[in-house]
Amino acid sequence: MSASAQTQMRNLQGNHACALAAVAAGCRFYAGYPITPSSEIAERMAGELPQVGGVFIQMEDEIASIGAVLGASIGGVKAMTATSGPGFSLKQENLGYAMGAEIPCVVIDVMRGGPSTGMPTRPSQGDVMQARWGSHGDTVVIALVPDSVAEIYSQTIRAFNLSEQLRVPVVVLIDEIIGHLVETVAVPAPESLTLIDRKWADSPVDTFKPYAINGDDVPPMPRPGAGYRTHTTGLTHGEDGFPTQDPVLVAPMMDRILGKLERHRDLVDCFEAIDCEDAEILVVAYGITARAARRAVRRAREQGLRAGLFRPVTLWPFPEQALRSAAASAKTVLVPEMNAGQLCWEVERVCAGTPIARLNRVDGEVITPQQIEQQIMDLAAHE
Amino acid sequence: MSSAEHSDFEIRDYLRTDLFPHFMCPGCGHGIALRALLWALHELGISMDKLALVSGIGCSGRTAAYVDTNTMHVTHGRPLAFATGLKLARPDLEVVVITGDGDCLAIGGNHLIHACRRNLDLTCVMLNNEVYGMTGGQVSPTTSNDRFTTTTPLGNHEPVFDACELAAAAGASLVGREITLQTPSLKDLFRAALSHRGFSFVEVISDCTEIFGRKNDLGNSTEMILKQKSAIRPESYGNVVDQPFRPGNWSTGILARNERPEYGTNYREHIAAKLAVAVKGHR
Amino acid sequence: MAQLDNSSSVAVAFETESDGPIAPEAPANVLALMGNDAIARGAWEAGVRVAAAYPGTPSTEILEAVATYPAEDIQAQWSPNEKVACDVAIGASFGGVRALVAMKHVGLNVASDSLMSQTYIGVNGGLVLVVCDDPGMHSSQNEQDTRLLGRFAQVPVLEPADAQEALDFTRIAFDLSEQFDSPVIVRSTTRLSHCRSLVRIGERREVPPRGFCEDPVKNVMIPGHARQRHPVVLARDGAVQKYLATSDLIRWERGETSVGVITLGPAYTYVKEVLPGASVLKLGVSYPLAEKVVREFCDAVERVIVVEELEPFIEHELHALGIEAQGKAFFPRIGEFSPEIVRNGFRQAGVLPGSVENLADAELGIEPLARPPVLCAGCPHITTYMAMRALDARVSGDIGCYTLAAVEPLKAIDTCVAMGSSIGVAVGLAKAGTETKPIVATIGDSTFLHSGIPPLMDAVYNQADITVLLLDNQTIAMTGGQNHPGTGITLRGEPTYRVDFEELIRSLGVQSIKAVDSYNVGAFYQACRDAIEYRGVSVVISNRPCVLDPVKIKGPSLQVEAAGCTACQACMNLGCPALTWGEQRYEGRYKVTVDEALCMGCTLCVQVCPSDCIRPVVAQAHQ
Amino acid sequence: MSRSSHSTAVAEHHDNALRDSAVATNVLVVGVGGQGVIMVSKVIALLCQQHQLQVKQSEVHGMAKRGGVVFSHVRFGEQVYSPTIPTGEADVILALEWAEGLRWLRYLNPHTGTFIADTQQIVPPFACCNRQPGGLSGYDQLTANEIRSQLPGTLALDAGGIAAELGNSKAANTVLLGALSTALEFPVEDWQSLIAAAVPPQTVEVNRRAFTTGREWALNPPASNAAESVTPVVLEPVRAPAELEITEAWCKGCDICVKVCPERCLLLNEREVVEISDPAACTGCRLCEWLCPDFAIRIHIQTVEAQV
Repeated sequence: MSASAQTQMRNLQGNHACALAAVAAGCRFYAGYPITPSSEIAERMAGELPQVGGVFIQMEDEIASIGAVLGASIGGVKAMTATSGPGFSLKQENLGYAMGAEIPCVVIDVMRGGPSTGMPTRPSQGDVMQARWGSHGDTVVIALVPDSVAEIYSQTIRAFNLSEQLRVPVVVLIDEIIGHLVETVAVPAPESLTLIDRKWADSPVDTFKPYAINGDDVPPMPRPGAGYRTHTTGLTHGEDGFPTQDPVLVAPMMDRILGKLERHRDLVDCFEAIDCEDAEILVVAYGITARAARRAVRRAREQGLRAGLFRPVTLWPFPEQALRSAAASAKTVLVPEMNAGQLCWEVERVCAGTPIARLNRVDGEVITPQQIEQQIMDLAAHE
Repeated sequence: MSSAEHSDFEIRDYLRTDLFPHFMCPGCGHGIALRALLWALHELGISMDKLALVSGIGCSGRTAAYVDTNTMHVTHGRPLAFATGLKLARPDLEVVVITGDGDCLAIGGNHLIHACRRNLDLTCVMLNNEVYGMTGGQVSPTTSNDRFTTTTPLGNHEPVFDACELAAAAGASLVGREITLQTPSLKDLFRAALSHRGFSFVEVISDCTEIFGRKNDLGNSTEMILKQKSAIRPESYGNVVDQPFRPGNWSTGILARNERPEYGTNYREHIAAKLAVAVKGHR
Repeated sequence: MAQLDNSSSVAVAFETESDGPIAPEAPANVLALMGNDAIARGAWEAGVRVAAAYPGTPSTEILEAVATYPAEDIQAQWSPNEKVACDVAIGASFGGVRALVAMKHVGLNVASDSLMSQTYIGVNGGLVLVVCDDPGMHSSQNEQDTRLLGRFAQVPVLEPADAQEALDFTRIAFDLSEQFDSPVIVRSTTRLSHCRSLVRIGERREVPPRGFCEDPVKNVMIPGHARQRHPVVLARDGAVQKYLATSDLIRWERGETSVGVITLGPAYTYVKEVLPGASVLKLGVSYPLAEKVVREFCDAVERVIVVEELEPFIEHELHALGIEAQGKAFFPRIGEFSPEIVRNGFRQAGVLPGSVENLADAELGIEPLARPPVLCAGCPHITTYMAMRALDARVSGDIGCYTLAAVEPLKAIDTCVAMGSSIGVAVGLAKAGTETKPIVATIGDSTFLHSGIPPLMDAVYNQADITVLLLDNQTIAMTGGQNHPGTGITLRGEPTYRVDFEELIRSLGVQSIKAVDSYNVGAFYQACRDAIEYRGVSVVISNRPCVLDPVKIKGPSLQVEAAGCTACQACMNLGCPALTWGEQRYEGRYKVTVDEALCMGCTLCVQVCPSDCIRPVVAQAHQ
Repeated sequence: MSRSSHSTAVAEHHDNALRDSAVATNVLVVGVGGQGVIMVSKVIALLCQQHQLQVKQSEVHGMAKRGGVVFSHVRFGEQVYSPTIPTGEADVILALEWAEGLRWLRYLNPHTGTFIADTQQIVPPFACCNRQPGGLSGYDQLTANEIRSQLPGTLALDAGGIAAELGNSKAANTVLLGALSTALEFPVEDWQSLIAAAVPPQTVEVNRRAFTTGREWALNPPASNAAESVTPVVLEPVRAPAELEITEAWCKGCDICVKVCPERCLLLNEREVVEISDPAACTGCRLCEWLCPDFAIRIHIQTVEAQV
């Protein structure tokens, strides 16, 4: 088989890459509601899914969309929805349901500017905290932040894998700029992909406990129709899946669910650390901002400054350990974000004691390499 | 109407008996409705392995858990959305939604009308007790006028939804209503709904005795369930006596039926046809 | 041969779909009259000017027949109860005209308070009480013998044996009344009142009004006057006896002398039937006894046998006279006589050959089908008592159609004593303090007006915690749909003031009153429950009119869709005569069908059917 | 005994009755309230009156009209005493309903009496008491053929059916009068004129035909007797009584079952839990089972097959 047959170089828009990756990852159900700047994902899915025997449906709203996705996933089909800020807000309750009931699903949030309806066609990174804390109660969620079209492709596939593997909702936060960016992507051959399916229950029906706490943080899922006849609920439940408010039963279950990502850091964590070993000025950036930061850090180094870049790809759970070691030598940490300051608080917490500088932009424009470079220069000058 | 005898229906074969007694209040009509549903499923020979019950939030939402099948107790107002995904993903499953008047018509109203419009092969069972029982008795879209609830302390002045008219207008291809008192009729209506290819909507007049009944002085459980008769007055009973004897005018039985393409089948056939054309055209 | 004049005829009304009577070709002065019609005719012929009554089987038709005579001849009215009717007649008598009051035997109990004083006063215009006994209790709560009350009141009791005598004796009774200055009782029985036979009729004799007689000692019964009147009453007995010694009212039919039969009333006809050749002394008057004739008769025969229905009244009188006579040794003291019972009695007495038959013996192996009277199809009382059953109430019932709710299938009445007793009984039950169930009195509209008002007043006055269900079906249904003050229509069909029950009850002090249509099962249940929960006296008025009277209410018939019927037979608990078993079964039990001809379309069965399988026939056709 | 000789026998008997002034002719008309028993008996009474015979017609008013037993004694002759017919002395029993005819059969003169009965069955609610699975109606099981084997002169006809064929099922009583006319010696034209005067004008013609048809039927009953329509209910094997099982722990005491039970065999005990008070009364109708919101009641119905 020729190399070209294995990997196909394609010029793809970020949103299209996301859709293609989802299909490649085994997604066979998409439900969504049109919203700028994510709509191309739905459009592409509408074309792709029927060809692979999947189902595309445009629902009446975003709530219905995530509901349908969860329904499909309960049915055993990998499912996804895509939206943008306002729609993402609407999905939060059901995302919480997916967390509590441990239903795999992938939600793409192509972030756009501003609170409320904001700037639908302009970029921002305003949803990063919503992705972590958007739902009520304690949440457990994975958020991935690709910085390129190629990474949209790979992280979308990874999103499905993680979701299936850990039975958590996985949010892929895409900057509007990348979503609408057309880049060349090396699309791997399907057979070369590592695709992970959730564990299916195969133990005897009589004794099966859908939420067993037995050391394995991720219990196998019962497939409807296979005879398990289990109950799925958003209420706190015992190992049998039925509602309970007994603290003796609730505590270990919450501990398992809320702690399972922490215990699977090896699977979850993903970051990029550039020139961090000796970095005195550490830039922590993600998404499109990281691309600007990468150039800024390179320019700073070229100018003799000991600058480094830490780029979380898995934003949530936050790669604390990795950042802490990346920031070991840092005297200052700079957090440029296309928001009024969100991830900086998490960085400040992790890098406690190290001064944190912020570079924020909420005017619908991207942060440029020059801005970051300038800030690095300024920080260096102040030392 | 079915005249099949009942004797081979053993409801406990269909229940998660270890969860009993259930949590519903004395006299709550939901249990009766659930029995009729299971009876209909039994008569149709639908395997509990192939059934999925999707329910929302509220007293109605809690009923599904008592059935020994694939049960999903989802978010408030969203069971139809979940069921839509489930049915589309798994056409092999018989998907039934159990919802309440608030769940279905208020918070879930949008989902209802679109589910009706699509005509996906779902059966939606709306248990109408005219009140938000689980939250302590607030007004719902079906609360009759002048009824007292905790949020209508002076009596309800809001216009009321006729759920069946709503569903029919939205395009549900089978719409029916029945009262719990008429269990066999309710069973037969469920049978019709379950057998129907397309979206079927069944409104069950179910009594909330402990909260709504008490607040409105509607009598004890027996009186309330007997009064259901007063609430239904199919047109055919009109002028039977020289003056109407029932204050209500709820029709019962199958109220609307149309044969439209079922969403899922239509989707697959439509796509297969288009893809075939595309491939042909490509050649 | 002449055509009968329709207007003057009370005879042979051929009750079919066409209301017009058939005029048979027969002598104009001979009519086939029912006993009650003959009594009315007799009263009319006697020149009666005022007649009053409260309906009661078997006496009801008397006043209905009286009302067919011109109002200029007779003032005829329904009164709210027998005592009022009696007082009205007494008043008319005071006024110097002939007056008639009719009632059933238990009605005389109600009226007896007046009678017991009136017997001292005597009469001005002739005063006749027609009292109809009901041996066998075809439609009564007891079978008391009016002759005992006649003796108690010391008024003459006339006993006709057939319709001809009913007419004749009634006419004579007025003459006797005036002649002996005494009220007179004409005693009928069901068999006489409701038996139709040929009667030779006569003309009305106008009796000039006498005008009021101002005689306080005679007319005002205070102790001082009454002491003067009592001896007069005693003397009157003797005078009547003396009259009877030569009266045609006592008839000696001479025959074989081995046995002499003393008999009276319809029993006479049975005696003639089975013992045609015997010596018979037919007594037209049972009180006072025609002592002289009786002694002569007894002396003339070897053995005296008394054949009389109900009490051994004559028999004991004979014993008191020292005459050896037999009667109740052979003839039952209970129930109505028949030729075979009388024949059996004579066999037992050895008068007739042959062995005594067990009349209960079924021949041909036939078990007679139980077909008890039931509430009509569409009867509004059905729901009333379904509710009482559902509410598990202790129900004191009353007299009316609804008394049928005491038996299967409604079985919802715990006590029934007498007209108007229900409310008082309920008060007593409440005062006893032993009852854990809610105490409910159920009483019909006319029964309430008859004698239910004072006890309701008592309940309020004495603060009893009871509920009263006033079953206002707007007619006296039991006796065939007569009017009363609550219907707003008189005996002659003229409009008059209509009692407003709610207003009346409120004025008695009842605070909780609710009127509801008992066809609305749910609403009716609730009204009853609310009333029961009310502390104190509460009244629920069921205002659904009788399905038969005064007009037959008939909606589209209903039918059972057999496919949907699960044979629970909840509808059969209504006891509706239109419901019966069909041929199909469900789990071995019969499904139900509706007899469309009997069905009134009341939809009560529709309302209790848990399968919703009962639908109107008409609507079915449209489907 | 052949039909014709039977008719003759009745006629002869009737002639004797008219000749012997001491013996009255007795006709007992029976049926159910609302059927027109009184109307039929009045027609006979009027005939007698026309022929200047003594007549007594006796009935009971009051409760009888409410779906109950209705009977009317008609006696006529030169002299009539008793208003009621002694048992065993009825010359004719005219039954407007089958079971009512059977009820009064002991009044029929066993030697010379004629039994004329409509085969119509009016099964009262009271006869539908045995609601147990396999339970039978309390309605008489005797067929017309069984009766005819004991009373050869029996005329059992489907008067309603005959009348319906003539176009008006309400003319059933006139069909019966037609049959009756063969047993009493009154001129046919007197019957007809009385009936014509009695019925609504627009139905005179159909009633005339109904009378004629009934009369012809009785004079010459068809070989295939409509009496066969009176057939006993087929006996089904009686099944085991229903058993009611109560899961006390599930019962919340809402009381619905107690109140809806058609047999009234349930109660709430002092613990507010349902209890069966009269197990034998339970028919297994399942109302309690269906309407129990708590699934606490189970009905077990054993079929015969299951028992085997």
